[in-house]
Amino acid sequence: MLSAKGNDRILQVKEVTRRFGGLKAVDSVCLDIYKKEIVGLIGPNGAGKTTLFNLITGHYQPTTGSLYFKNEKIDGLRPFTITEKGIARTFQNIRLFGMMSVLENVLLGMHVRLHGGLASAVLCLPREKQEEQNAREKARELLSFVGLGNKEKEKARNLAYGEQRLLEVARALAAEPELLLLDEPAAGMNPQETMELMKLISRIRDEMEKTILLIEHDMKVVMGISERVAVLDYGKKIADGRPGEIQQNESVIRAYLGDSM
Amino acid sequence: MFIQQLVNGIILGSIYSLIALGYTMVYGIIMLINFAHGEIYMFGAFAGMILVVFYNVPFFLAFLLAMAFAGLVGLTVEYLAYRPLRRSSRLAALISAIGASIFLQNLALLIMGARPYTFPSPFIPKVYQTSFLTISKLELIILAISFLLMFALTFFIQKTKIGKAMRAAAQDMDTASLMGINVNLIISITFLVGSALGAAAGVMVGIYFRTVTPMMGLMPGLKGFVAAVLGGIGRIPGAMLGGLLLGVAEVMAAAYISSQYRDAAAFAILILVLFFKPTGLMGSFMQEKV
Amino acid sequence: MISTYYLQIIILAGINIIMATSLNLIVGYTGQLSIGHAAFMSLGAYASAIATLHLGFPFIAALLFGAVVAGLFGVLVGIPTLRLKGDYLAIATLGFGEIVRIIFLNLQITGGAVGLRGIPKQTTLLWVIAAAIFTLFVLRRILNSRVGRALIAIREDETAAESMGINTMYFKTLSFGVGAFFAGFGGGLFAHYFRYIHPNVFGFMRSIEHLCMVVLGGLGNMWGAMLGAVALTAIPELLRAGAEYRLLAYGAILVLMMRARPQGLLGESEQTGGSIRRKIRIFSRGADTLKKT
Amino acid sequence: MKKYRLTMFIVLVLCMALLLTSGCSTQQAAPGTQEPEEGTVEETVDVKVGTVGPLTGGAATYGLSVSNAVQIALEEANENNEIPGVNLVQISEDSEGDWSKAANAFSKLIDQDNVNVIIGAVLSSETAAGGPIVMDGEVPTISPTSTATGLTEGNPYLFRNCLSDEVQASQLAEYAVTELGLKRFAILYTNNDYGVALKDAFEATAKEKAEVVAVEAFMDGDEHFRPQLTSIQQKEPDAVFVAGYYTEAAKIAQQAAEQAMSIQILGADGFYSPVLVEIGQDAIEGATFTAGFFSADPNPVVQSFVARYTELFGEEPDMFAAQAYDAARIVIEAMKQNGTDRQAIRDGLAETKDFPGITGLTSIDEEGDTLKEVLILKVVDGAFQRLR
Repeated sequence: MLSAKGNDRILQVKEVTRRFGGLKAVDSVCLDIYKKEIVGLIGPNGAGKTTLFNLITGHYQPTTGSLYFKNEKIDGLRPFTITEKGIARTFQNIRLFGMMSVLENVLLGMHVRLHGGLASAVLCLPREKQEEQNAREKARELLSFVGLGNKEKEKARNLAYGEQRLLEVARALAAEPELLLLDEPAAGMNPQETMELMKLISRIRDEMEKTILLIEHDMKVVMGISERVAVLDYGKKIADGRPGEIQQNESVIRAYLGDSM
Repeated sequence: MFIQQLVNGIILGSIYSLIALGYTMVYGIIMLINFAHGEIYMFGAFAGMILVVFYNVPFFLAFLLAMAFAGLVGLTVEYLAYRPLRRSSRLAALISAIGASIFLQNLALLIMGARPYTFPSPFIPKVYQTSFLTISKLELIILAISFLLMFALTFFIQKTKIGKAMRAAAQDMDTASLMGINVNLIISITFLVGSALGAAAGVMVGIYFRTVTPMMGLMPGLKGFVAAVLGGIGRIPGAMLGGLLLGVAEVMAAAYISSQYRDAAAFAILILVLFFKPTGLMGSFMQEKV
Repeated sequence: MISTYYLQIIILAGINIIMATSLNLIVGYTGQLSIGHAAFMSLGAYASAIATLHLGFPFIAALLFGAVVAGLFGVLVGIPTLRLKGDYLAIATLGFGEIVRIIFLNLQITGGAVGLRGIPKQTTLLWVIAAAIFTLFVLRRILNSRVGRALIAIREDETAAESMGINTMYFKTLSFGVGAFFAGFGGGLFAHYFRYIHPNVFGFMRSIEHLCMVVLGGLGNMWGAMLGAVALTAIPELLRAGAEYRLLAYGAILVLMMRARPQGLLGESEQTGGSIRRKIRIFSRGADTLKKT
Repeated sequence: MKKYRLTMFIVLVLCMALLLTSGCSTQQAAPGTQEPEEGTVEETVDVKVGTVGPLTGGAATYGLSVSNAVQIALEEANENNEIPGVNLVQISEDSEGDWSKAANAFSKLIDQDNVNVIIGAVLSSETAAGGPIVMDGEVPTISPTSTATGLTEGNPYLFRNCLSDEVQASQLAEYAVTELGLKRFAILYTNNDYGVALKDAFEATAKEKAEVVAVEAFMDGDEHFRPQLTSIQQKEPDAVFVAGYYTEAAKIAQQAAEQAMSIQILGADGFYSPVLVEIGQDAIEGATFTAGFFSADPNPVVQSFVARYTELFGEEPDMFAAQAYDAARIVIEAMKQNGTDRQAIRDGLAETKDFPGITGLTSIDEEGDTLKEVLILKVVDGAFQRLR
């Protein structure tokens, strides 16, 4: 049982601490994520959720502790290597390539799965052409998957806000990750859009067989789709369990309502 | 000889520092490399020279008037060439600054001609000599004025209301304007003060090297800019340190490496410093926000 | 029959098109501010001239040799300096350019302060046109490929690009190397047109001139860079009629053109992009606070 | 598509503008030629004389001297109707001190303006870039100031009228050792072709007869020489040979005084300008240098040139102006002897022998180089005095 679980474990965050000056933004956090799970990561503002994301994706390096992806140590690697290994993410403050078209954004997401280099580009090798064509087809499929099928030629910056969030998801999926990190995917969306997003996230897991870790403030979303929820407060993990358990957890309630009680 | 060369470097460096301050103040507020700063320095030197030589104005009065004049030139340049581009890309403003620099240089050439003008030293020549160091009265005065101006500027920025507003605007222009700071006024004052400091450097270089020419701003302008970057552009103590360091580095390179490679060595030091401190000596370490 | 003078201006415009478009790859598309393009031009000019004079290379081989030398230096310089951002990179490349110029001024093989004379005249209009088309073709191919997408992504958002799995250092260095390669290529044509080279025209003012061409034409637009190159080659010559007011007018024209079209002649306005992004940031911040309370 | 059309449109407009404006080139008739002399009924033919040099940029002061002096020479020739039926017109082109721009200027003068002869360029690099162009265009060209070694070799259309760096530096070194009794020399040279050639020649001669204890360099346009001077002072030389131009020489003298370094200053023809004394003041007193020209020369030609130059431009002529004046005079002489078409002027220039110029008797050798006598001058009481 244990060994089976060990094999299933896709991400292991082991005693990770990250300091900024005197502040411990993330304080000896342990977190395991298993294949095909949807895990919610919640906590008040400034709890260290995004910092934990940045540690997983290599944008920050842990001060102490280590990270394993499919039992391989990934701390110390640069973000682009980690993406190559199979972790993709979206950003809380949307970071699309605004001047580029929607399709190009998705193609960029595919960067690590394509091989065309300088020489093949300059020499117009047929292999390059073929690869590029396949990539475009796949990108279009992904765009229709997230519901942006008719927008491929538009500039990313001209999309509506909710659409930009969806494009970020499509772009992340294009990297063919095994683990997908979503940073507040529903932020700023209206209830209708949020509903659709929840469906989309479930489909990503069910149809594409991805594992998902998401940060979200909207409790409806988190509790609705997560199988497991981890709670951070002041950099520490204060709870980890099924949504129902978390909603009852006293320290979680205290963290959210503050010490003022 | 080492101490002598060190002092040579510090004097040269103090002039670079004054020029660098003009760059760094403007950069700190509007993130613009004010390429025309070298020309404003030249205008200041001309103003000082003309007042002293042709109108017999006492030196210190001429010095102040030259600073005021260059301040006004700086304001005009800002108004005509930079303000319309404030909301545009930074490179557009940079090209506009280059255009302004070429314009001012050739304006001076047309008005004053190409032949160098003599700027006589207003002080009675006197040289102080010890066994290891020779320094002239003129050099001591230049050092004193440079450091005095740098301290005055530090006081102005740190303690006065306008200085505080300048720092606030440098931090975040939008917030500063929400707090009721007149950002346009602050930018104008920054150009005024920065240009005046440039003019002070120009006048001092004029009397130190005895000449004023329309082209005199080109190399010192570049060096001042390099000094500002070396110290961490946008940081006032950085500009002072960067200027001194550049001056000393240049002199030491000429003295101990090869005078043929004087400037090359100075630039090599710059690149080396940036390699280890990518935002300059006193530049704040920027943690990328993700 | 076209006069030699016009021919000369057209050839210079062609060489400047190569310089400007290759710099556009670095500045306009990859977003890395370089003020050292003239240094790569001088490396190509000297390397190809020496290849012709001392190694007996045929013209095309000498040109490629110059370009490869410049490209290699581009990579060598890029590795340490491309870690720097914005103006720090600009000043480091400027410093590199000055170092190269001073070294050429003091070397024996480059003729030092006397310059290098007696280079055979091999650059013709046809060569320049072919070279410019070749440059544009290669740059276009690169920009329309996976590599080009990665470069533009780096310009747009370096952090996000890294998250896409783009090795930003590698691609920045690649862009720098390719840009330097073509600058060296242009330098070789330059040397074999004038039959004489001296380090003083490869100073930082020349690099700035290249930058002006790119920005004036419109950053990240190849047509723009070409137009900028032609304009800034022609304007000083047109202004010869203005005698001593020539450079005064040139400076004023630069300021006025930027005031009239800050995004460059053919550039796209970036105004809307900025404001949307700002709105989003405010909006998401607002959303946060709403939920917290 | 729209963008493409816009591009083509702008390119077209620019090309049109280029074609239009180049039609009306800048021909400024030398003043004094506007009104033909009374009584002359015969038609005069315009003969165009081009000048190339830096009129803007850091070297503008040298280029302007040259352009001004040529203007005087042409005016005088027109006034005196020296070449019957010919009106000389000067076309002055700017090089910005950039040799590639100088090359453009040469091409423009040859192809657009159709000049018969070019006086220029000023800087050696400019003349080196122009050399092949004038050879292709078969336009005789005489540079008044470009001293770089071998510049005119193998180019039948390129001449010059200036002192040879080798000759003057070695003569000076010899004079310094034998007449002035100096033994330990330091050299401070500007790192351009002029400075390097002087340094090499001086060092070679001085080493044979005495000692060279220090050699330091500086860049064109430098203003700060303290580190070099401090290094030189350490070596305790008797004299420092400054291979550079007057502005730098004056500043070097000033800064040497600033560090209480009293030393004999030696120099070459680049010293010759009233500016040397203006800026150098007391510090430059006693400096000894070679020259080709001397404004206190009682020769009436010299006196009338100095008077006219001072009257027109408000300053005394420097070495550049004097040599340019002579170059223009040599060109006029060649026209008088041989005729005014390009080939005739070229042949005339090549035959120049013992031309009595304001910079001394001048002959042009088979390589197009000049042979002249070298004067040695000294600064005494703020004025130049002839030693030899």
